[in-house]
Amino acid sequence: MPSVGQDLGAYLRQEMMPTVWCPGCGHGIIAQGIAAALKEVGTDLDQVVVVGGIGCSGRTPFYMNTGAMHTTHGRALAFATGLKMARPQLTVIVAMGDGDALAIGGNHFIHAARRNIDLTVVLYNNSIYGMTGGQSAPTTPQGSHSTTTPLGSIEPNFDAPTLAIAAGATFVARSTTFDFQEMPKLIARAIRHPGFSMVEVLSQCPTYFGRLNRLGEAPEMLFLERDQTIPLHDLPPVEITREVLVGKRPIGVFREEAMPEYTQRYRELCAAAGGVYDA
Amino acid sequence: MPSVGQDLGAYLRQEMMPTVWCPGCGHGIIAQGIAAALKEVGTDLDQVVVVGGIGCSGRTPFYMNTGAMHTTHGRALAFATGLKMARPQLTVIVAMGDGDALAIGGNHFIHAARRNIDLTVVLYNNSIYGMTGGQSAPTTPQGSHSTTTPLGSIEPNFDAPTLAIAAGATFVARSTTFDFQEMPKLIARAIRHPGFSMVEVLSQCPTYFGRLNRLGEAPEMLFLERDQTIPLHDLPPVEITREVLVGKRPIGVFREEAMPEYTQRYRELCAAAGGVYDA
Amino acid sequence: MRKDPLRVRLSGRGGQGIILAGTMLAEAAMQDGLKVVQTQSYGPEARLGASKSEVVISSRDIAFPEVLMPDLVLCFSREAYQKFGRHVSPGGVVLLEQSILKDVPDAQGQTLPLRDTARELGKELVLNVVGLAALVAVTEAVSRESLRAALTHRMKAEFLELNVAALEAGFALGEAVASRA
Amino acid sequence: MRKDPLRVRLSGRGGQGIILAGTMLAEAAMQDGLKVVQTQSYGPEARLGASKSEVVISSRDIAFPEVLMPDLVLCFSREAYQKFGRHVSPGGVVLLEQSILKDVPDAQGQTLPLRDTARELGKELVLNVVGLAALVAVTEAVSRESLRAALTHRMKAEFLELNVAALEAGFALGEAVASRA
Amino acid sequence: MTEKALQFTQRDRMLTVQRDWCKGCNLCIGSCPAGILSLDDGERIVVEDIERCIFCGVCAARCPDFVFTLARIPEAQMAMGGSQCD
Amino acid sequence: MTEKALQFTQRDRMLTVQRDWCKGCNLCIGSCPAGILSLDDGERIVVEDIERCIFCGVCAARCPDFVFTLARIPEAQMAMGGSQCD
Amino acid sequence: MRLIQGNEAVALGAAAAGCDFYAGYPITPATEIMEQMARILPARGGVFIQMEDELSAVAAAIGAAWGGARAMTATSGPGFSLMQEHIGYAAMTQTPCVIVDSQRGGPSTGLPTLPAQGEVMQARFGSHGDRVAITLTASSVLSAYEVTARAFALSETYRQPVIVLLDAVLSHMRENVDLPEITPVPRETAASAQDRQPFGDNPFVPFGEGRRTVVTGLAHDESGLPKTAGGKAVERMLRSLEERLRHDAREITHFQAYRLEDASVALLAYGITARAAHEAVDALRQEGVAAGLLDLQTLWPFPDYLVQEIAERVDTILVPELNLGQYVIAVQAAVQGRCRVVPLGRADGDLFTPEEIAAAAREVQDAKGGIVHA
Amino acid sequence: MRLIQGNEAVALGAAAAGCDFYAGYPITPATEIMEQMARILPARGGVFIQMEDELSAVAAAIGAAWGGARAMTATSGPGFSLMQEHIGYAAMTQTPCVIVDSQRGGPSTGLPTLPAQGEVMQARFGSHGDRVAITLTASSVLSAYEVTARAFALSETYRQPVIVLLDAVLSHMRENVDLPEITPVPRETAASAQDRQPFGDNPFVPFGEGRRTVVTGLAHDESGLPKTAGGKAVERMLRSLEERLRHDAREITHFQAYRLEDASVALLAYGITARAAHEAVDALRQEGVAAGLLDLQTLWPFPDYLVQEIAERVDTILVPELNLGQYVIAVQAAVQGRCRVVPLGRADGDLFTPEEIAAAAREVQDAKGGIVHA
Ligand SMILES: Cc1ncc(C[n+]2csc(CCOP(=O)(O)OP(=O)(O)O)c2C)c(N)n1
Ligand SMILES: Cc1ncc(C[n+]2csc(CCOP(=O)(O)OP(=O)(O)O)c2C)c(N)n1
Ligand code: SF4
Ligand code: SF4
Ligand code: SF4
Ligand code: SF4
Ligand code: SF4
Ligand code: SF4
Ligand SMILES: [Mg+2]
Ligand SMILES: [Mg+2]
Repeated sequence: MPSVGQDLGAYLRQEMMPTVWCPGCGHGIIAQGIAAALKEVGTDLDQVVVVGGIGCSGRTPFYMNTGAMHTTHGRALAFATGLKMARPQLTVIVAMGDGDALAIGGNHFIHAARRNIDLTVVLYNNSIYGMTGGQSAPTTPQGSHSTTTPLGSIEPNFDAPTLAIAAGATFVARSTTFDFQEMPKLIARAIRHPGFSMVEVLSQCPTYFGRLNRLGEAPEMLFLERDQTIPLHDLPPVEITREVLVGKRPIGVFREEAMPEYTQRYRELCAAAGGVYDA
Repeated sequence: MPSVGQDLGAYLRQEMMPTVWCPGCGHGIIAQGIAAALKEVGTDLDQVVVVGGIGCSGRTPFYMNTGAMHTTHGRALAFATGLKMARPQLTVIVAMGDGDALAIGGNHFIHAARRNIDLTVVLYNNSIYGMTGGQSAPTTPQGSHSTTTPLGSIEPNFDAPTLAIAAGATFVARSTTFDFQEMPKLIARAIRHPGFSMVEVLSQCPTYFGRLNRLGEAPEMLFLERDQTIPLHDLPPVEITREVLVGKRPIGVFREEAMPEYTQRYRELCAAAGGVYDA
Repeated sequence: MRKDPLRVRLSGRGGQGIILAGTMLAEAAMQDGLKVVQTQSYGPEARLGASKSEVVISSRDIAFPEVLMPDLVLCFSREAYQKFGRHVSPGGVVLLEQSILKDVPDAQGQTLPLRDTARELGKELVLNVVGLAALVAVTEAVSRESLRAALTHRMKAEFLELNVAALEAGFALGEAVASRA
Repeated sequence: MRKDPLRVRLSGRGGQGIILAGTMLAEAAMQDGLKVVQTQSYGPEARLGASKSEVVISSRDIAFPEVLMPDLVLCFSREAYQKFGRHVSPGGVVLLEQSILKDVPDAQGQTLPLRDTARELGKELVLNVVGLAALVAVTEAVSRESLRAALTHRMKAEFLELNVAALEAGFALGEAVASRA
Repeated sequence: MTEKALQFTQRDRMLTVQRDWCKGCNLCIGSCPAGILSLDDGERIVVEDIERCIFCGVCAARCPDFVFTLARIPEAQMAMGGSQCD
Repeated sequence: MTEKALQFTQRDRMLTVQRDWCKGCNLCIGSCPAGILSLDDGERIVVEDIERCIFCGVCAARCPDFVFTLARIPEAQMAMGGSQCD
Repeated sequence: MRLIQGNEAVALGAAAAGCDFYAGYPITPATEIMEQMARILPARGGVFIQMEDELSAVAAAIGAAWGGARAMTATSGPGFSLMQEHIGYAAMTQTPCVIVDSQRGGPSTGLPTLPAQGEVMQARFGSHGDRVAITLTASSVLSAYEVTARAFALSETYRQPVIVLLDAVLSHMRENVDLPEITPVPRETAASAQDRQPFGDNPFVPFGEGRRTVVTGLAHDESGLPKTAGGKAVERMLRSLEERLRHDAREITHFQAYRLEDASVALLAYGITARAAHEAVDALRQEGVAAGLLDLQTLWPFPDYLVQEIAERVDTILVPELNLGQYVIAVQAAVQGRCRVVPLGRADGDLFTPEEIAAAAREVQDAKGGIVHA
Repeated sequence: MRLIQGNEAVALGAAAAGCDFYAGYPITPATEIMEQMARILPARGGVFIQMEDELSAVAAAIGAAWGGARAMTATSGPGFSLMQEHIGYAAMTQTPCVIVDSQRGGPSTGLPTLPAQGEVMQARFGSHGDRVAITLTASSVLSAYEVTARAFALSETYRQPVIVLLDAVLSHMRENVDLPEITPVPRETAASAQDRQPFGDNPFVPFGEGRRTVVTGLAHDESGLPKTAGGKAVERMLRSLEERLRHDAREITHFQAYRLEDASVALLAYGITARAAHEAVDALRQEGVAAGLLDLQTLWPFPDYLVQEIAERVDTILVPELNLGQYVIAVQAAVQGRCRVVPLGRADGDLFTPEEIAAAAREVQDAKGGIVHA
């Protein structure tokens, strides 16, 4: 099988194509990464549900040939938590935008991480609210322009991996849409990880973030991703401070740790109570 | 002036006494700590607003002889953010329970921290939901009993300082109700800190957490606080990992860093736009 | 000569076990083959304030669940007496913990040393059971066997022995009053 | 012989500047001293799908804001033509970007090389201005001076020069059609 | 129903005890270095022997219910011969 | 209105191009090592000279719109003399 | 015969109806439902989870339903307000689930330990857009048990969220009851639903059973796909549900009619208030006032047929409720002048006493006559 | 004369009314209000802040009001659902603030770019407990400007949250308008309010002006203290507000009556739908049908007096609205049989055309007669 550009036809919901995404939007590359990861992991697609929030990114479930749940803005992880608990044998992947996951959905994000429940979040970080037309997000770098920060944002941004680790996530990684070889592999690793996993993928929104910040078209933005990141080959988490990296964002795996997973702990609780969970 | 037991009469709203709190509840000690801190800082009480959420802890504003805003469960920081932005000269202190701040209110907590807005959160952490009668909180230690974890909690708990730092808080400390000398000083330091500050105070809830976990009455619980914590005199944040401390929670200041404060940055933004904020 | 329906109000401070006492009374009445409704009321400020638990006992279906005018009243604390203890139906019975008299010298009702009795048993916490047993002994609201059964059903095993003692002490107290009357 | 009210529908793909064109047309009509309502419509799936912008121009107050049967139609894309371009009031005018004919050979309306003209000017983005100007030249929906003023008002300074060129090119295209007719 | 607060003075210090706010939690009792605090029959705090009080204020710091207040009497008032505090 | 996807084969590999999903973003074009991709007049992708294609799949990996699919033709089918894929 | 609390009855009713998933967030006076479920479910291998707030509690329940669970959550006013977005989502995605709201004094934090009936209109109109949610209420511990079980059954039949309204008194009240056995409504298997579309009037098939359904809160048609479906499809499906509910109104509507046959004054009451109204009827009858009671257990869809029928026969309908006059608006709208409709509201945290209701009834009786349009 | 968009008019109307605080969260079709405020406010030294969600957006606005600001937020359906808890809090704490909801197709995510009027009942009943919020709506860009400014004035006068309902078409529509000057309502100074209680029918005094008010969503009385005040105080204050609103109904109620004098069929429409209804009236009149229009700008408190007066004079009131029949319920409840009330709903994301409304009016006209009670 060729290592890039494999046949993902069976993983895609063809009748929903073409996608709603703008020309050059990075989200399609991430969606493809999820499909490739699913292929690599080899799970029965009947037992996979891709859950999305609301946002351009949140449309991902429509394009995956799996169970698909397009939920509400910010709450995808809460739906996914119920789904996973009710049927723990499902592989549940949660596609969320940066605004979706970290603005309105920040609480569900940290709580799902805290529980260490076996969900895989793919965080589509395009530094902006795409779907609503280019407002600032909690990931918008300070100084950047958006329609709600016409003079440049005055707010510091979240660093998603730092937050995820602080909250308790046990697999945390970052990649980019430039990195088409690593990104699907990281997602696959995240899916295989038994516990809460999060892969942040830096994505380009040429329509808004690119245009408002004069970063060029999609190809230029892709190269910026390359230039503004630096691979951290499995460095221990202690080293991740923004200072060290002089403006570059590290990519790679920040944390990968085996900790008791939530549905597993729940199984043990039921056993102790005399019940059989998920027989 | 005696260093302990100072005359705080002017700082208390006498007509609301006695408090609603149970006998031996630590919350009154924290409230007293806030009063003492206000005295130490010396702010005009007309220019102070104590904002509370909903919970036993959230009742604090009623007992402070300042402006008082008792809001909704989990959202105190959102109200406080609007209040502070509208009238930045106010000193705004936010009294929140652990459930209030970290369960339902987790998102506002991380976002207020991210903005580094000059609010002081006093987090009353009694490891449980007191007001509603002893349900588990995101701070309930794994294995502990509550009315919703009758067999012991299977969820890992948040570490509030770690989360606050990851989110961007610039002054982060922890103390206990045992520590009646340090605790008000930390709160005073937090109030003086120009930026988002958080002092977590470990508090005893003899009525629920104590009873359900057989920890004895209030005096016993106070000594447990002493025994289960370890002072960390201004260690750098890098050292704070649960492992290092073998079951003891560090107390002291975890982070104190000068970073541009939000109302100040907003002031500059207005100036750049030609407006005068807070003339 | 028990009224039907019989309306009982138990009252005290938060933490004095009023609701558990009401539940046991209701359960005993159920054991006696009657219909019961037990309700309770406490304000958010009532951790130390007055709270009450009411039980309606009847041989027929009970529509309105609360007690507007009780036939039997039991009060454990001053606040409770002042808030809930002053009204009783004609011919009704009011039993008061005797220390209430200290604060409210003109309190109307039979006073009993409930708290002292509980303390003598070693734990003031059994006050509720002492009081309830005394009320039952005075009024025969429910049968003693049923109340014993209800206590056994509702009480955690580890506290059972102590509470059975409290129950019997309460019965004794109540009998003394009844014989006085 | 302009209709009053005059109902205009501009349509194209998301990103082709339809709404801005509608706004400029409305603004020009306002300059002409008329009342205007401009509305727009795009589905959530319409980033590349068809979107439209409608302008009602009248000397009197305008009640219903949308255009049910347009008097003038301008279409920039196939999808837009298929969705919005097929209806026009009797005597109405339909202007089509000529490449639509390739996909829809039986398309009804006057075709113009709008895209080619825009490309010749160096940026396909000015397609909307070329088309709008052509429409105005053909129909005299608004005065050219007003349209020029509207363009100056609504366009960012850095793009103004290019767009003025596009405007004039569009007028020229439109005149050619008008003289053909 | 509020009892008037008790006031005790010693040199420039005054200890005020608002007994009717006391909930009988025992927190102050074990902390008083002089060991002079206890609960009365109604579970309210009593200062048994004020003479032995060292006016340290630990009771005030420990009490969650604002029962104790330890204040310094301003020198001016001292000169006037005692407490005018309220 | 959907055009049938184009299919190109070379030994055991097949490149499928679903042209009508293309949005003309240019992302594939600069990445194609053979430099054989461009946009047509309608801003849709064209493979100019499939002979020079090295069937590397980079275009597929870069395209956000699932336009390209690079697949291996199973040996069995190869034996039967060509593509039966759909 | 057992002595149980209203909240306990809800938990037991849910369990009896096959509930195997509870997600919640504590709030007075609903908390005991959650605490009960925390004991009941693990022992049966069901799922109990305490979520971070009410938004996520109901979201988790909906997610769990799609995982094949019979799911519920319970809350009180403030939490019920927070759930409104997702109740709409459940309606749009045709997800069976049960939401219990034990009403306390409001607005806002209000009177957390005292009863109210302030959410009867919110249950119907609390979400943006037009969503339907069958809403039931109970007036006794036994009916709390039965109504909760019925809520599960209705949510299966109509594939919709079903709301159960309690109040602080009923939640905490104990009565001795014999709990009837309940058989959970069976679910169609994925296989039997094979050739049907996933939405519309078709069976509910959860994920993981061989079908890769697309679930979305966007406008979609019976296929679930939002691609081409516009508003027409949404409207069609909403109206079709409305139609089914109207058609089945007589089965869905549960009520108790008491001495209504020859009444001239009808009390229309629901929930805890119906109990005082019941006693009021007896008192009024003793005085010779021809009073009767319609004790409604099904609040929504509004039982037009039933109320209109009564309105034709009585002079006045008096609507006592623990709010400032909410459900009475729906009654007035349904009655449309067939008889007088008189509101009787209170919102101070107390129950109506029988005498208060009787007094109001006496007053309307005295002022008898047709509708007086001032 | 300027060509501006509905959302822009809202921003300008707010600014003209003295708004100096905006907290929001983006959502189609309300986002442009926020984007405008992001430009307007910093340049005036006012505060613009993008919050983390809608819960916090309205909370921040309420907090800001207590900081002395004239505060607003704007959203659309999903966000409006999320705001309900805090709208109740604002009501309970008598906090002046303005909430704009630009309605889009629902339920749930629904039809995000298409118009609807699905929140007219939610505006009234969306929060738990009994809260009141004056609700206004607009049908033109100019009225969007004026109504927003009026919302600020009313929120000052009654110390209550005021809701402004728009829809996706009006929000994005451009019209050429002359914007009138507006003078912000003056506020009493803390000094002049000195001897008054902080709540009830007393002036609003923010924090930091020398008064240490206690603000709480718990039951409280005019002093603000929750200590002894029970439900009686809440009910008293709620009823007193209701009373004031009823008393002032004629000033609060804004409407346009068009050809109603001799009408036999009255169209009762609001917002964007009123425009089609206006054209429908003209068309009907041309055919000889005596149609008229009541274009309501004040939806809540419901203008009983006005609607009842019309109901006395016409045969039928037809209520076209972009939902499945919501406001018509309130109309029916107010009319109580004085005339026929006929709903005309649609929820597919399209506007009613004038012809559709005219057709429905013709139909009711043909079926003329008294109320037919089926
Ligand atoms: C409750 C609610 N608030 C707001 C919105 C509007 N909304 C839709 S998507 C979105 C943000 C999208 O940004 P992001 O999550 O970063 O995803 P992207 O579109 O950038 O992929 C917002 C605010 C909504 N649908 N629901
Ligand atoms: C929206 C909402 N959900 C739930 C509640 C009920 N509630 C009140 S306080 C509280 C938790 C209190 O716990 P915590 O915040 O830890 O404060 P504590 O009482 O322990 O000081 C809850 C769940 C509420 N008032 N509002
Ligand atoms: S708006 Fe941005 S994020 Fe959304 S589809 Fe377009 S490019 Fe992608
Ligand atoms: S319940 Fe716990 S936290 Fe609340 S007042 Fe009592 S002891 Fe304190
Ligand atoms: S001041 Fe010190 S010595 Fe005196 S009672 Fe208090 S703790 Fe004891
Ligand atoms: S600490 Fe305070 S409340 Fe507790 S016993 Fe002492 S005086 Fe009383
Ligand atoms: S497979 Fe490789 S060489 Fe062939 S078109 Fe794609 S990128 Fe170019
Ligand atoms: S990357 Fe895909 S969408 Fe973009 S030009 Fe190439 S084929 Fe077209
Ligand atoms: Mg984004
Ligand atoms: Mg707590």
